[in-house]
Amino acid sequence: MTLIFRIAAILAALPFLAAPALAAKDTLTMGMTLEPPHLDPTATAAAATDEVVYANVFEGLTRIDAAGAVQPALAASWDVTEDGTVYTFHLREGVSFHDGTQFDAEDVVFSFERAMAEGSVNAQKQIFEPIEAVEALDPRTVKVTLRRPTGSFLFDLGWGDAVIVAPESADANRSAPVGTGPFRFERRVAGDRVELTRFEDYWGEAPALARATFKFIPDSAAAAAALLAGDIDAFANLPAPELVPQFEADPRFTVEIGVTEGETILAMNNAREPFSNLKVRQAISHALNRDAIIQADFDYGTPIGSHFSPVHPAYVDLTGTYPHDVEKAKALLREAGYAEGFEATLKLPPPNYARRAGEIIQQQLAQVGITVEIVPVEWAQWLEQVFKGADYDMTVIAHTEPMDIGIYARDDYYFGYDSAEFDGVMEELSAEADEGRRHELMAEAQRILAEDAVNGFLYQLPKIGVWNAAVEGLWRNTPIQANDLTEVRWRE
Amino acid sequence: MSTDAAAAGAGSGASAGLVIGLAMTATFLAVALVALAWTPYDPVAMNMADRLQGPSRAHWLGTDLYGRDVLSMIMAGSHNSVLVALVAVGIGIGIGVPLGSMAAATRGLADEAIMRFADFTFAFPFILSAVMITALLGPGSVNAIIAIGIFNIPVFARVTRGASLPVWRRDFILAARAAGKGRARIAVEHVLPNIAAVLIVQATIQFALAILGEAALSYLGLGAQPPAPSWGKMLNEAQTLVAVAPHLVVFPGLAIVLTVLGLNLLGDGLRDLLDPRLRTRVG
Amino acid sequence: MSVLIAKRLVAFVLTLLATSLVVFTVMRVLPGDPAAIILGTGAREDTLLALRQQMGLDRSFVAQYLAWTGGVLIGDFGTSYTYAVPVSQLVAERLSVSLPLAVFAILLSTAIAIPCGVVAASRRGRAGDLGISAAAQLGVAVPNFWLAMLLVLVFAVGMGIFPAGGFPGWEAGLRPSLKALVLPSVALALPQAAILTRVTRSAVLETLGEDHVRTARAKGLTRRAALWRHAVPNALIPVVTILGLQFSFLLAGTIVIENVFYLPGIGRLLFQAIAQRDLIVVQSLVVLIAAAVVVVNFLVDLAYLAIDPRLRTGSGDVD
Amino acid sequence: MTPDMPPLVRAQNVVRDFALPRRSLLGPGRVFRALHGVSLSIERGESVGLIGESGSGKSTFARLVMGLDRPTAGRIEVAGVDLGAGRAALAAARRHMQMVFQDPYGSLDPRRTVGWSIAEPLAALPGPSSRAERRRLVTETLEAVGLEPEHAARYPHEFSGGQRQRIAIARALITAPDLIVADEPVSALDVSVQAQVLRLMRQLEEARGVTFLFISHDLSVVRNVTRRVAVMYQGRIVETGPTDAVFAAPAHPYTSLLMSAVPLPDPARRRKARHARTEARPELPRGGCPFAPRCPRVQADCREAEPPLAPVEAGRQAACFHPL
Repeated sequence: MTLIFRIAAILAALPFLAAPALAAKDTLTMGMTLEPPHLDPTATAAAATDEVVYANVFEGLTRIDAAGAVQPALAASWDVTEDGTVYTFHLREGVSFHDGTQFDAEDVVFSFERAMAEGSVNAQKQIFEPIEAVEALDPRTVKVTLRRPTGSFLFDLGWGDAVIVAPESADANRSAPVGTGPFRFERRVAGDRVELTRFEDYWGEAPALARATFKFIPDSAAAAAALLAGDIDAFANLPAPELVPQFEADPRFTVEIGVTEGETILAMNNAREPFSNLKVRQAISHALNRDAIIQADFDYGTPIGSHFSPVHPAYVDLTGTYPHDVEKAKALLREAGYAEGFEATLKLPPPNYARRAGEIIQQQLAQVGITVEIVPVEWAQWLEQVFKGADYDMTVIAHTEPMDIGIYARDDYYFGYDSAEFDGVMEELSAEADEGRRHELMAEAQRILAEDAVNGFLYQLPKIGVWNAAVEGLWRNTPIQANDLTEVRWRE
Repeated sequence: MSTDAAAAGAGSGASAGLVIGLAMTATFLAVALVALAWTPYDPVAMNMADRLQGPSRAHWLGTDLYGRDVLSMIMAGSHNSVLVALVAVGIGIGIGVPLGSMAAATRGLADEAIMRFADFTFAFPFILSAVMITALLGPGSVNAIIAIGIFNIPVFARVTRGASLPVWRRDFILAARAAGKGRARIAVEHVLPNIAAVLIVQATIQFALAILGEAALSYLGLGAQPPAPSWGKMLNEAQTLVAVAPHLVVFPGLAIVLTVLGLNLLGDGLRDLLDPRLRTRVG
Repeated sequence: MSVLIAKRLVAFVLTLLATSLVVFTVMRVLPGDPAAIILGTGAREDTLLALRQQMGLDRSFVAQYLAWTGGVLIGDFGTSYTYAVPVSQLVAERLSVSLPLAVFAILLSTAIAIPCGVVAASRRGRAGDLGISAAAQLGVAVPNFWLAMLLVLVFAVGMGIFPAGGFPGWEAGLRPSLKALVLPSVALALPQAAILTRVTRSAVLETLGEDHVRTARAKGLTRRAALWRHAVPNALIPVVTILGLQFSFLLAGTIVIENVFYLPGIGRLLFQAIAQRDLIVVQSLVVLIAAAVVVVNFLVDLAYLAIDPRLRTGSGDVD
Repeated sequence: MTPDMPPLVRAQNVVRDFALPRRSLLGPGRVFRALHGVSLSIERGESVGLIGESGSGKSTFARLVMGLDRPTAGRIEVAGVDLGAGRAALAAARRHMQMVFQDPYGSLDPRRTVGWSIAEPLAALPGPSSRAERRRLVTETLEAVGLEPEHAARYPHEFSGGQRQRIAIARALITAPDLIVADEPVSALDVSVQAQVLRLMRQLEEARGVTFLFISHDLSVVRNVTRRVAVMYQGRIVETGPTDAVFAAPAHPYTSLLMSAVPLPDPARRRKARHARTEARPELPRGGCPFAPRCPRVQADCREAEPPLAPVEAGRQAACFHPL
C-alpha cells in the first residue's frame, strides 16, 4: 500500500519536476485544530467536517459567501411565491458528481427527503422542518412547498447540513465523500490529514488549486512550528492568540484577525432562582468586565452587547447597555434582596476560551459578593446536564451557529428565557422577506435580549487566520463553518 | 549479603541521603505551613495589567496569564499536593493493609481472591483507571484523591501480605496461637508492629508517587479545579504558553521534582535505617 | 507447569471478563449521550432517537453487552461512533504510532540504564556511582510530561531541531516520522531509565557478592571479566522482569505523552474516545490494554520459570 | 491420682496429610502423609520424650497436640477434652497446656517487652485479670525461672539465648498448665546453657507438677528429663517404653540405630532439610515396613506387610516383626 502510494506520488510529482519554474504553486496545505470525526456533513454537528468539505467537496442549492450573503450554487436561480411558501429552484445544467453520475432534480428530492426522514441523523433537522413537500417538476426544476413562510429558508439551505448528495453514494460519504464541488476527496490519513484534488469536470470555474491538504494539528505550539517551517501554508484559525505578534512581525506571513459566528456568552439559567430576577441578571451584567475577559484571550475578541455577530449588517452595538460598574451591581443585588450576595455554580466546558473566561468571571463576580464555584465538565456532560437538562446556574459557551438569535424564542431552550415580546418579533421576522424590514426586526430582537440581560454577553470569538503572504482568497471572517478554497490562489 | 564493610559504606551513604531527604521534605512541609498563613501575594488574585511577566524583583518567579504571582501559587499549591497525597495514601493504608493482613492471615481462598483482585486492578494502568474514575465522577481534587487512593489499595495489600507472610511463619506467632489468640488479634498485636517499618517506607514512596499522580491528573485537567492552585494545573495552563512564558513551565515542575526527590530520598533512607534486610532491593 | 498455565489462562479469561463488565458498566453509567455529542446543539429529539437506534444504544444493556462480546469473540470489535470506521482498523492505525513509540522508549531506556547500572555497581561508592545514582534518583522524581514540556521548550521552540508535536504519518517518509517520535521517546524513556538503572545497579551488586562470582575472581578472572561474564548476565534476570512489569507503566506513560505531543496513538485515541463517549472504542481499547498487560505479565512469569527452574514446583509449603 | 481419671494426652490413630502441588493438569492430587495413625497416651506427671530424626513427624505431632493444627483423621484429647470438638473445647483444653519452642530468638516477638510476652497466655484464661494481678504473675514466673522482675520491661534482644529460653518457659508457666510441649527446647543453646535450662525444667516438673512432652533429636537430653520415650520414624511410632528400659535395650532396629554413634541431622536446619525431603520422597510407601530399606536386619516378610506396634515386654511396644 505504501509502495503503491509512493509510486503514485512520484508519478504525480513528475510534471513539476519537469517544469518547476513555469507553473505557479497550485497546492495548499491548510492547518486545522480539530480533526473531523468523519466527512459526511449531513450526519454530524462537528464543525471540522464542514471546515473540510463545505463548498469544496459538497454544495447545496445555495451557498453562503465570505460576507455571509446567500449566493446561488447548485440552484442557478429561484422564484418565490408572493406568500413566501412555494420555492421553485432552477438547477444548473451539466453538473456531475465526483463519481461521474449526473446531478438532477431527483438528487435534490432524495437529499431533502433523506434529511427529513424519520430515521434521519441530520444534526440540523430543523432546517427541513418547515418543508411540506419536495417535488421534481422536471430534471432541472424542483418545487419546495413550505408549511409557513420562513424568512431564513434560503440562508438555511446554504448550511453544510443541507448539501446535495447522490443516492448512489450517500451511505459511503462518511469515509469516501462524493459531492459536486470543485474538489474531490482523494484520501484520508486518520489522525493526521485529508487530501483533496481538483475535480476536472466541475460545472463552475475551475479552482486555482490542483491539490489541497487539510492537516490536523491540535497543539498550538506545533501549529506555529509547522507554519514557520513551511510544512503548512495556512492556518484558518490559529488556536494560539499568544503567538500572533510573532507572526505579525514576520513578513512571510499574513495575519487576519477576523470574526467567527461564535457569540461567547455567560449563559444564565433564567428559569432558576436567583437568575429569574431581572435585577440579579442586570447586576451580573454590570459586574462583568468584558475588556479583562477579552484580554485573557489576548485582546482579539470583539465585545458584544447582545447575541448577534458584529459583522452582520443588522448588528447594533449594545455593549453600553450595562457598563462595568461594581457599585451599581452591588446596589442592584441589594434591591433584588441579595445584599449579602449568593452562591452559584459555573459549569465550564473544555475549550480554552471557556476555562479562561470562567476563571476571570469567578473573580469579577466575587467582587460584587457572588461566590462562584467552578465545575468543569466534559463536552458530553455539558450537553447532557447544561444543554439538555438545563441543570446549571451559569455556564460559559460560544454559540457558533450562524444567525442563531432565534434560539431565544425556543421553548425549553436551556436559557429558560421566555418573553412574549421577543417571540413576537421572531415570529414576524420568520415570515418577513423584505431585507430592510428584516434588519429592523433583528435590531429590535437584539435590543430586547440586551435589556433583559438574558445572558452575560461577552465577546465574539476571533478567527485568527495566519497564512503564507503569497496566498490569497482565504476568508477573513467565518460567517459559516467553512474553509472555502474555491477562490484561493498563490500570488505570482 | 555483601560484606560488612560494604554494608557500612552503603549505610553511611544512605544516611546522607536520609538527611538530605529529611531536609527537603521538612522544607516542603514548612512551605505548606507558611502558605497557610502567608504568601507574597494572594495566589488567586488576578491582575491583568501584570500578566505573563518573567521573574522580577516584585514577582520572584514571574506571573501567569491572569497576572497571578507564580511563587504564591506554587506555595499555595503545596496544600493540594499534601492533601491529595495524604488522603490517597490514607485510603491505600486504611483499606489495603487490612486486606493484605487478612490475605496473609487466612491464606487459602480469601488470599487468592484478594490477590487476584489486586492483579485485576493492576491490569489497568493507573492513568487509565484515573481517567475512567474522573470521567465517571467528574474532574476535581476529591475524585483525583479517590482515583489515586484506589490505586494505592492493591499496592499496600500486596506489600502487607508479602511482609506479613514471613512473620506468620515465626514461632512467636505459634506461641500466640498456643496462647489461644485469634488470627485477627495476632495480626494486630504481632504482625503489624513487625511490618510497620516496611509500611512506613512504602507509605513514603507512595506519598511521592501520589504527588506525581496528582500532578499528572491535574495536568490532564482531571484534578484540582480553579481557583485552587495546583502544580499540575499550573503546568496544564502553561502548556499553550511554552513559547511565550517558559517560566510558567519551569517553576511548577521544579516544585514537583524537588518534593518528590525529597520524599524518595527520605523513603530510601528510612528503608536502610529501619530494615537493613531490604537494603539491596529496589521497590 | 501445565497446571500453572491452565490456572493463569483461567485467571486471564476472568480478568478480561471482569474488565469488560466493569468498563462496559462504567461507560453506560457515565453521563453523556454519544448521539448528542455527534449531533450537537442543533439536534432535534427525533434525530437523536434515530441515531441512537442506528448505533444500537436503544437496546438493553445486556443485549448490548452480549452483542459486543459476541462480536469480540469472532474478532469484530464493532464500529466507532465518531469515526465511523471499524474499531480494529482504528486501533491498527493508532498502533502504528504507539508501538514504535513504546519500542523506542524501551530500547532507549535499556540502552541508557544497563550500562549506567553496571558501571555504578562496579564503581560502588566512588564518584561514578554517586553521580549515576544521584542522576537516577533525580530521574525518578521527574514527571515525564514535564520533561516533555522542557524538551519542547529547548529542542522545538528554542532550537527548532524537532517538531513540537503532531505526527506526519509514515507515508510522509521515514525521516519526518522518526523525527516526530524523538522527543516523545526521550520524554518517556528517561524517567524509565532512571528506575531501570537503580534496578540494574542493585541486581549487579547482589550477584557480585554471590559465591560463584567470587569463585571466578579467585580463579584468576579479572574484575572486568568477572563482572561482564558472571555478574551481569545473572543480574539481567531481575532487570528483564522489571522491564516486563514496567509495561503497564509504559502504557500509562504513552497516554500522557501522546497527549503532550498530540500524537495520533492509542493513548490519545482512548482519551478522546472517553470525552466523546465513543463507548465502543473505549471498551474495546480498555479490554485490549488489560489483555496486553496480563499477557505480558504472564510471559514475564514464563520467562522467569524458564530461567529459574527452582520455581517450577510452586510453593511446596508443607508447614 | 485416681486410675479412672483420663490420661493428660490421648492421641488415637492420628493421621495428618499435606497436599502437594499437582504435577500435571489432569494428574491426581498428591499428598504427603506426615503422620500415619499415631497413637500415644501421656499420663499426668509422666513426662514423655518423643525422639526421631528430623522430618519424622515429631513437630507435626506436637502442633496437633497443641491444637495449632488439625489432624486429617484420628482424635486427640487433652485432659479429657476432644480438641476437635469445636472452638470452646479447644479454648478449654488450652488452659491446660503451653508450649516452648526450639528457637528462643524466634519465639519471642522482638517488638514486645518480655513482660508483655510472658503475660500473653493469660489472654486465653476466662475472666478478666487486673493489671496488678498480671504484673504479680509475671514477676512470680520470672522469679520461678531465675530471672529478675525488672527484666519484664526489657525487649528480647537485650537477653542471651539461655535467658530467652527461660523467658519462653516463664511464658509457658504463667497459666499454671498441666502440660508443656517443649519442641527441641535446648537444641539451639550452648551445651553449658542447655544443662541449666534442663535443670530448670526438672525442677518445675517436681515443684509445679508440670508434665512435659519433650521433643528432641538429642537422646541424651531426653534421657535426662523424661520417664518414657516414644521413637518416631517416618510418621509412625516404632517403639515406646520407659526411658531407662528403652535406652538400656532398644527393641526396634531403628532405635538401636539412633543410639549408635551416627550423628543425626542438625535440627537447627530442619526447615531446609524438610524442604528437600518433600521433593525427594513425596509418594506413600506401598506396604512393607517403612524402615526395611535402611534396616540391617531386614527379612523377606518385612517387605510384605507393615509391622504393627505390638507389646514386646511389660510397658514396652515396638513395631517390628523381628525385634532385638
